[in-house]
Amino acid sequence: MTNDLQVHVRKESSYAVISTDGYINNVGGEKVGEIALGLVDEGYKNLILNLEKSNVVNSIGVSILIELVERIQDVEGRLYFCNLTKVIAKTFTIMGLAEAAGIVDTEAEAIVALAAPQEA
Amino acid sequence: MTNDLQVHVRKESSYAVISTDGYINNVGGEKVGEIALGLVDEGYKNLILNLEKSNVVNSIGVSILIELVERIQDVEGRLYFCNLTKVIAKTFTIMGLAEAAGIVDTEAEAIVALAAPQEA
Amino acid sequence: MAKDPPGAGTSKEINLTIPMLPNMEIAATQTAEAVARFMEFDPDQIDAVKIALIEACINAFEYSNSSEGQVYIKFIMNPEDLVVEIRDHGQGFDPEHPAALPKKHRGKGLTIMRGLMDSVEIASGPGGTTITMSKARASR
Amino acid sequence: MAKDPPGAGTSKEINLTIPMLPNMEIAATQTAEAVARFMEFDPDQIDAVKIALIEACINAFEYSNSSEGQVYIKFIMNPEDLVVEIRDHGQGFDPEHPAALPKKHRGKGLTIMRGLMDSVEIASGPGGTTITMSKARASR
Ligand SMILES: Nc1ncnc2c1ncn2[C@@H]1O[C@H](COP(=O)(O)OP(=O)(O)O)[C@@H](O)[C@H]1O
Ligand SMILES: Nc1ncnc2c1ncn2[C@@H]1O[C@H](COP(=O)(O)OP(=O)(O)O)[C@@H](O)[C@H]1O
Repeated sequence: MTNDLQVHVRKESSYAVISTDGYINNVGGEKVGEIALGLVDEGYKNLILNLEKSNVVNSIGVSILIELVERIQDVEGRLYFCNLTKVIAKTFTIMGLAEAAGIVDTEAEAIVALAAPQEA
Repeated sequence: MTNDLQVHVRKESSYAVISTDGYINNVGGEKVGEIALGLVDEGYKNLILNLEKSNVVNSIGVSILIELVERIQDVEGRLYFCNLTKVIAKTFTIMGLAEAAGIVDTEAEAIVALAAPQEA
Repeated sequence: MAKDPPGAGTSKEINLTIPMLPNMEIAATQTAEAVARFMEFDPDQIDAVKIALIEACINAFEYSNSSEGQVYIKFIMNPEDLVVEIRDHGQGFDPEHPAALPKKHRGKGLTIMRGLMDSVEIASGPGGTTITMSKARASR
Repeated sequence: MAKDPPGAGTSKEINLTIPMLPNMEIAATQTAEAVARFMEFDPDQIDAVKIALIEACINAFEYSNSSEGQVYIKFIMNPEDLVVEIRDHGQGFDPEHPAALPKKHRGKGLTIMRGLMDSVEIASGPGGTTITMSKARASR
């Protein structure tokens, strides 16, 4: 019963979905980052970050997510965000995360986007 | 998006279930009371009040629920409460509602209790 | 965030002032919930604090007759417990002999507070009423 | 509850003081949520107020260097809007020329506040910083 972010992972054959529940601050951002990079190490280069149950973020948490996107791109991985609230989407745009990463509405759309051939 | 209590009604052949979501204060208690008495008027004399999604009450709301129990007993109706949080159950005991009304754990138990022949 | 919280003596107190308006006690319970979660209280403990706090607030709203119409709430996060203080600047009452009750099935607010919290103290007089309640941290 | 709120001039202000501790901004967002719901804000408006408030709080935590370590938050419920004021008694800064940023991808807190709220004003000096932000009520 703390205010800490809860994170759930679902592994599929060609991708993995990370779902968050709660506040994405520095601690929450780092938790997501560690889990995502762990999945990349396991071979999951196609990741979906579903934020359906998060409706508050702070700019430190978002800056950590931007770093995560950069690190995943460095190893030729791909990451799509989905199920953002309107206000989190706006915050991502202001912080430049929307430019760096793919953002789609639903998990289904993220799966389709990941299945598309990777651009060079 | 107010703090008002949400109330949902499910009518079955021999009973009806009133489910609440939110704070049971004076306004919330009165809302539940009106709906319950309306169901009695329609012929539903066996009622279940499921409080699963309510975790706060105040003593004014509870006093209104006690009056409701009395009015339903006056017309030979029966009302069972179920899915109380531990703290609401304790509050009901302190206020004397636990003596006046039937309180069971689940909706299924309430249905069984209502199916039992009524005591004279 | 603050690596080392600035101000070595940072007090672990949260202060909230709410106007005496119907439903405003919800602002108090929301704040209480955040504070209790911060202290890692379990859901039952959180609910107990919230309901006891509601009772104290609505008593102040209903009976204090305060002309300024404010309720002052202090949450003190101690190592061993959470202390919640609810204060009004109203007319006060005699806790030994509370007024006769106008309505059936009422008059249980103070009993609820005592039943749900570990301790409840009442200080009341012509300057107003202060209820001080405590709830021990989860024992694990 | 208070049939006629006592104190004819009951101000529609909620005051909250939180210590500068990591995660304490959550107490502020919980209070904000209750206040915004009270004003019948819709979920997006509520989220906007919460995130803007978080940014103002964590700036105070991180940069104010306040020795007393408190953040003072005032919610003013006006007929047309909600005003949120966030004040610290720290060192202040020059809003026209904020300090260079130590880290990549940072420095967007004030921009987020401006993006999510209808107005944001900054008053800062050696006595501390006050951010005053407003959000209009839902237009229906
Ligand atoms: N803050 C207060 N200011 C003035 N009188 C109060 C206050 N709190 C309680 N009282 C008095 O104490 C009595 C008992 O309170 P309580 O046990 O909470 O019962 P209830 O609120 O259900 O009437 C009230 O009827 C009132 O006369
Ligand atoms: N409450 C405050 N007290 C002192 N300085 C502040 C305060 N708020 C903001 N600042 C200064 O303004 C700068 C810009 O703030 P902001 O736009 O929120 O970026 P960020 O918080 O992401 O660094 C900060 O780096 C800091 O120097």
